[in-house]
Amino acid sequence: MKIGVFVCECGENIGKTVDCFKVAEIASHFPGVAHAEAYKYMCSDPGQNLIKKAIEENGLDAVVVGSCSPHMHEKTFRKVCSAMGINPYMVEIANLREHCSWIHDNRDEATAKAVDLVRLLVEKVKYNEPLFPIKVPVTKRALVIGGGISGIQAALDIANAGHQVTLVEKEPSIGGHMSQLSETFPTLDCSQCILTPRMVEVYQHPNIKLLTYSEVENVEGFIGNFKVTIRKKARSIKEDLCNGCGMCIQKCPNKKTAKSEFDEGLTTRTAIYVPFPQAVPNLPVIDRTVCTYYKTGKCKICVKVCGREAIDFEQEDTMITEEIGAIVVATGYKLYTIDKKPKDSLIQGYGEYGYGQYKDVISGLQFERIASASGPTAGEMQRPSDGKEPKKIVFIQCVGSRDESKGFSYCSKICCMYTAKHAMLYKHKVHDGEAYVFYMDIRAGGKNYDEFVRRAIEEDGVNYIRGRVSRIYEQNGKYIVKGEDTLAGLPVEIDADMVVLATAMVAQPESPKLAQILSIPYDKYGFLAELHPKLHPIETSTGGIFLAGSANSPKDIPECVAMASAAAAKTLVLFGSDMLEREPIVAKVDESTCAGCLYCKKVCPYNAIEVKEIRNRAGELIKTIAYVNTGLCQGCGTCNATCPSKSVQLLGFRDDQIFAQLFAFADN
Amino acid sequence: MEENRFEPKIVAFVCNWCTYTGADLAGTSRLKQLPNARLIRVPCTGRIDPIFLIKAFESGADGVLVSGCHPGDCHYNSGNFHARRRWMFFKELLEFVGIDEKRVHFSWVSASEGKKWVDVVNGVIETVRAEGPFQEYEKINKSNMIPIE
Amino acid sequence: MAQLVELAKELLESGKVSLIIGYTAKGDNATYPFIAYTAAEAEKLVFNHHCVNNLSVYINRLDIPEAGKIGIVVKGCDARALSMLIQESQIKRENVLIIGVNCNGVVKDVEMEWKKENVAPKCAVCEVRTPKLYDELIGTLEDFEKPDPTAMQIIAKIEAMTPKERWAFWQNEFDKCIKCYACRQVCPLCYCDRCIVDENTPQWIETSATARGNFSWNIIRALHQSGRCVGCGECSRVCPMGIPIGVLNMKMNMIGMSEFGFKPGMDINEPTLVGSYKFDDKENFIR
Amino acid sequence: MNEYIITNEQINQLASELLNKNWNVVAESSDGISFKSITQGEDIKLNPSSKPSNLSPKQFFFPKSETLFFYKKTQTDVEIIDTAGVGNKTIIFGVKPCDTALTGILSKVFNWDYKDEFFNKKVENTVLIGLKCGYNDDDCFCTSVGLSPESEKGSDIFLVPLEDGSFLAKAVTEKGSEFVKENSKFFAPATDAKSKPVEMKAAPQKKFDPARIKEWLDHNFENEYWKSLGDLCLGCAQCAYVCPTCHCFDIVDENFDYMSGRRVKNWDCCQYTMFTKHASGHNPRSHQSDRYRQRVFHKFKYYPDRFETILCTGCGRCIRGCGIGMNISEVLQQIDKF
Repeated sequence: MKIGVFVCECGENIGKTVDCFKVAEIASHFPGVAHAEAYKYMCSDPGQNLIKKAIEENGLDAVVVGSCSPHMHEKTFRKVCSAMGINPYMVEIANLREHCSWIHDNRDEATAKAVDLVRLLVEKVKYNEPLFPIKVPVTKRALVIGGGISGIQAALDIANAGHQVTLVEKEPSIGGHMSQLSETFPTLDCSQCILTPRMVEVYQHPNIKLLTYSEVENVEGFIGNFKVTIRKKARSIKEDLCNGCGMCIQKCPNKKTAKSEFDEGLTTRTAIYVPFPQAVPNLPVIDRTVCTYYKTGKCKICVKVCGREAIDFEQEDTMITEEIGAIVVATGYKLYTIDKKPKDSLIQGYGEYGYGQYKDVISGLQFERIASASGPTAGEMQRPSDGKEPKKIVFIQCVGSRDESKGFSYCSKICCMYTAKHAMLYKHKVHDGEAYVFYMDIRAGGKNYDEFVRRAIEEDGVNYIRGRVSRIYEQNGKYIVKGEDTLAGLPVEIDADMVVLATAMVAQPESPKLAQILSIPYDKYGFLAELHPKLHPIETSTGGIFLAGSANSPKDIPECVAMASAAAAKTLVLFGSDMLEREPIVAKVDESTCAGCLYCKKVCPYNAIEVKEIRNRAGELIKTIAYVNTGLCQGCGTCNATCPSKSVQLLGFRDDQIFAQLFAFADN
Repeated sequence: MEENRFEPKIVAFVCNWCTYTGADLAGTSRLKQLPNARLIRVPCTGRIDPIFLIKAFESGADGVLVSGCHPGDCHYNSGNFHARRRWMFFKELLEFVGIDEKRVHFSWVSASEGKKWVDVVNGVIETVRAEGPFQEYEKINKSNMIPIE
Repeated sequence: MAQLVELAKELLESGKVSLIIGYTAKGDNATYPFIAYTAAEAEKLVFNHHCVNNLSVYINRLDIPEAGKIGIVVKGCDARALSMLIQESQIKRENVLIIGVNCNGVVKDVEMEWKKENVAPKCAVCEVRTPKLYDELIGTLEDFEKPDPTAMQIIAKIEAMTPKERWAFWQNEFDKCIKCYACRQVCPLCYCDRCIVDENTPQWIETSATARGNFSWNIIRALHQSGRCVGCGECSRVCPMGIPIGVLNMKMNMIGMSEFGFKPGMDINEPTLVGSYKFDDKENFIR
Repeated sequence: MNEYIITNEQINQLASELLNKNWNVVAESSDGISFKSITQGEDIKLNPSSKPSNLSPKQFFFPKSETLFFYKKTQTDVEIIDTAGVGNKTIIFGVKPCDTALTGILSKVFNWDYKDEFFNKKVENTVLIGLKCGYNDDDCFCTSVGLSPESEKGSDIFLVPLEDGSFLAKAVTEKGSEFVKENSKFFAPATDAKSKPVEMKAAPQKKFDPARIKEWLDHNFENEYWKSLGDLCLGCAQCAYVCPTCHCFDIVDENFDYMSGRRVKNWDCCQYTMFTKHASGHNPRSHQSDRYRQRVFHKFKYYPDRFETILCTGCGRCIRGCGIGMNISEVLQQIDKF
């Protein structure tokens, strides 16, 4: 093998502390090295040409470049060599900048170390083998999990590009939290007015298969080739027969037992119900936990009034299997309920605010419903306890957010804005009312956001008090809010008629379970983790699975929509080709030596190890062994280290390649 | 290098995504370090076979450092969890057969912990320097060079 | 042991098993592994204090073609090895019929006379005199005088040493090793088609029986047994050079117990120690 | 007459003096496991009726691991550095006849074509002090393979214990005579007044006839009997490595670093699966029964065919050490009955 060594001075970055020409001179005497030289800027055009020329003149088979971190220019140099017919995996980068010249002062020491670093990789590259991208076919159908604004946007974008989409929503209707909102900041346009047309578009789109009241049960396979099992929960309604007339709902005698999820528990709903009037699909569902028939075996009034025999009490959950190429996860958030400490929660809770105890201490979403024209009060500003118009109202921000001691350390991001919106909406409806906002900081970064907050303060006269509320208690029909104005340095006490808590956005409680099904990581709060916070905010560590919306972290609507479109774009990039090329750094099993203990299968984070049976010509089973699904393997090598007989090797980082570096380290 | 000071040879096995990148960050931040460590880049701490450490000692290392992503940060989700179990056994075994714990070090260094990397690597080098050359292992390495009865 | 012979004959005659791996007597004291294929051969089966061998080693090493279900006689400690083999996909549970024996202790080596000084040290700390896994259970438990837990004492002695003393102790022991691999071959859990020591591209462990090759072989063997070894003690017993290799395994087992609360082969439904993890596994040794 | 008298004390003094002269002095270790170099003369305690050590003294002629040469790579070439291949002068005390015979048996295979200097030089450099054997158990069968407790084969000097506690020392070889001459102050010429030899346990009975065995082996390679022997053998190398005559070896290269290393000869064993496994994966001796048959054939047919010597001294070590009770003596007795 003829190896070329190219040492880059990186201007002065390396050259100042490392004598690059000396490194090249020494390297030229290493066994196997056919050519070695140094140059000012190896990554520049002249530098690249110099490498190309050397490859051609010396007939090199492998290249070691001593330069900056491989994370910087590994791809660059691989491309250069590839253009000259050297397999890109025959190129190794010795990190002479970040790991040498920048961290040492002494030129002799740094030069000696640089020689070592180059020697280690010269030895490694001798054991490298050409690797070729793994090609896998792509199924051009996307799965979108979650039918909130993020899921809707992603589904529409992908569908409009001409690809099939399956949209799965666990609730009976799509729409998500956005459908509950009254108006949206910073424009104060009506949430439902802008959302419902999109919901209908989804419903009517020829490329979208909508599965509501359904959940993802299992995901197998890998990028471009997922096999997804979806549980379609029993609605107790024959969807093909129901025409959504609503007679069953009108006649259902069971009107008071269930709290309306849509109205955040401020009203009740019937046992057979449609979550809200604009629901998509406009199909009722029977809540079996409250329905009289399921409890006593009697009633069946809905059956009697249904003219289309669409009620089916015997209906069972069905399993649907879909072949999927890419998955967009848009499962959204939940509001943190603060009445008592949730089980297994990281957080302590805010018992002192009396949420759940005092009817007029409500959450932000409950306020949205009260302010909404479609809400329980038809948009009239009435407090839940007695329906009176609150004349004094207190908003408390950061309830659960940014609170290491009692809540979560993260900022829920949207509360500053929606609290300003709430205060504004209140003032628009109750002109003589007083609105107070307790805040820690105002975070109003965003287009027209700060202007919006200023408007609440300056035009609508909302009183902003910087400080925390220590306690809320009831006294003579009023809620005494005790807090501190930290700017004035004085204690504050307000006798409010109603209190609105801007509670933290938290991850869906099922999100860790879903993450496990999808084999994607999540953070300690349960938010799904992106591959890289800056450069890969949409991708997850599992190829072909993308994130959209607040399933990832608290986000407002425009961000959710943008992220959803980005996830759609990522999906479309994937669908842009028929075959997918993947990094060939994957594990490989030596079938002759594998003893089939399958510890590799146990440790594989990607379920990439499958079991294969080896049979002789007569068809008798000789042994069962491990087999790597290269579509799933991500190349971590945990199997390699675990395998007792080293029958599974991680290509590109095989044992002999590591050992070669260690032997090069030796100095006997 | 100071005159006559023992310069230990350290092999550091680091994962590509956290510690290698953390060491990159230390470089980008121009945080000065002692020059004794040689990094061997592997994809994940899960890839690091305990036998690599033995090979390192066989190759004349005076000390070994193994470093990867913090639990929960692993690029491959759980590689470092499996590695952690493996190391627990291996470290106890090495101690039991008489390899001083001061020669074998483990750390979590994330991609953002350039400073921690410097502290870890310098700490390991100084600890091993204080221990002196690994004469015991050197002796058994040399056992191959003389005929044995 | 009439009960064993009756059962074995019934199993072989009815075709429930195609063979039974058991013990047969030889001379006054010794017993050796024995395979009964017929009811007549089953007459030769015995079980007594000299049944030292861990027969589960034969389960996936028999040179016989797959001939239906295998019957096997196991003590409690052997049954743990069998559990591990099932967990490590070496045999399917339904392909083996386990004849568990209530064990009243065995001697250190097959030919030894049954008396307190000769009782195998593993019996001192045994918790599985009745096997945890069996299809048929025979024999009754009787009290016997427990020996000193010598392996524990050796571990305590070694732990009290300084690192340099420990190194010297083990170098002296490993120096004896002739690399005959009797320890490996006799171990039920060393079933690899190609042992890592036989891997030569690249060479993981030097095959030479020199100080360096012996050190890496012995500790890597112990490492590969970590979280798996069931403590049957066969490796120490067969070592012609008298190296206390089982002590290394026992030390690793103690770590499995103290750090992870885990004992291998006690329950086939539990995850194996290697191959599973917990978020809160100990990491106080990691910076 | 080449007969002398030497006492226990004189043996100890002799050993001390040789140690002072930088000789490698070897005797059975007190734990009964192997022969070892000693550091002081008093460590020698000859016991004719002790059980043979677990490991034979074969390793002093054919070490378990022996460097053939060192190599050093340059950029384009490899440099070979020869090893001396030979150590100090060696003397081994108290070797029983079933072990002394090993040099004679092994020198045939190490000299039939290629002359193995490593082995020959070691034999040349070693003085073997044999000792009449007073041990006999079920596993001993020296008399069946043409040896006996008083066989002097291979000994340079052969010791016979006398009733007064001293030994009658017979210089068997020229090397032995030379050695006595050089160390004459420790050897008193034997006179007629010497004490009587100690009465010792009778020699083992003859258990089988090797000539008959060979004849049967000549015609029964494919006999069904072999099949039944493979079920229990686990295929370790204990039997071969403790054996005084097993001599298979493997040659491997070992790296010291990326530039240098050594070529080394290590013990190997026909009982390993890997011993005959081809690179293709095919294994001509795929079953343990094939491998066990090979062991018997090599010792009692192939070796006699080629060298007119049985490759076995009847020491019984392979039987005593076997973890699962494989017993070559019984196998041969069985064959003798066929």
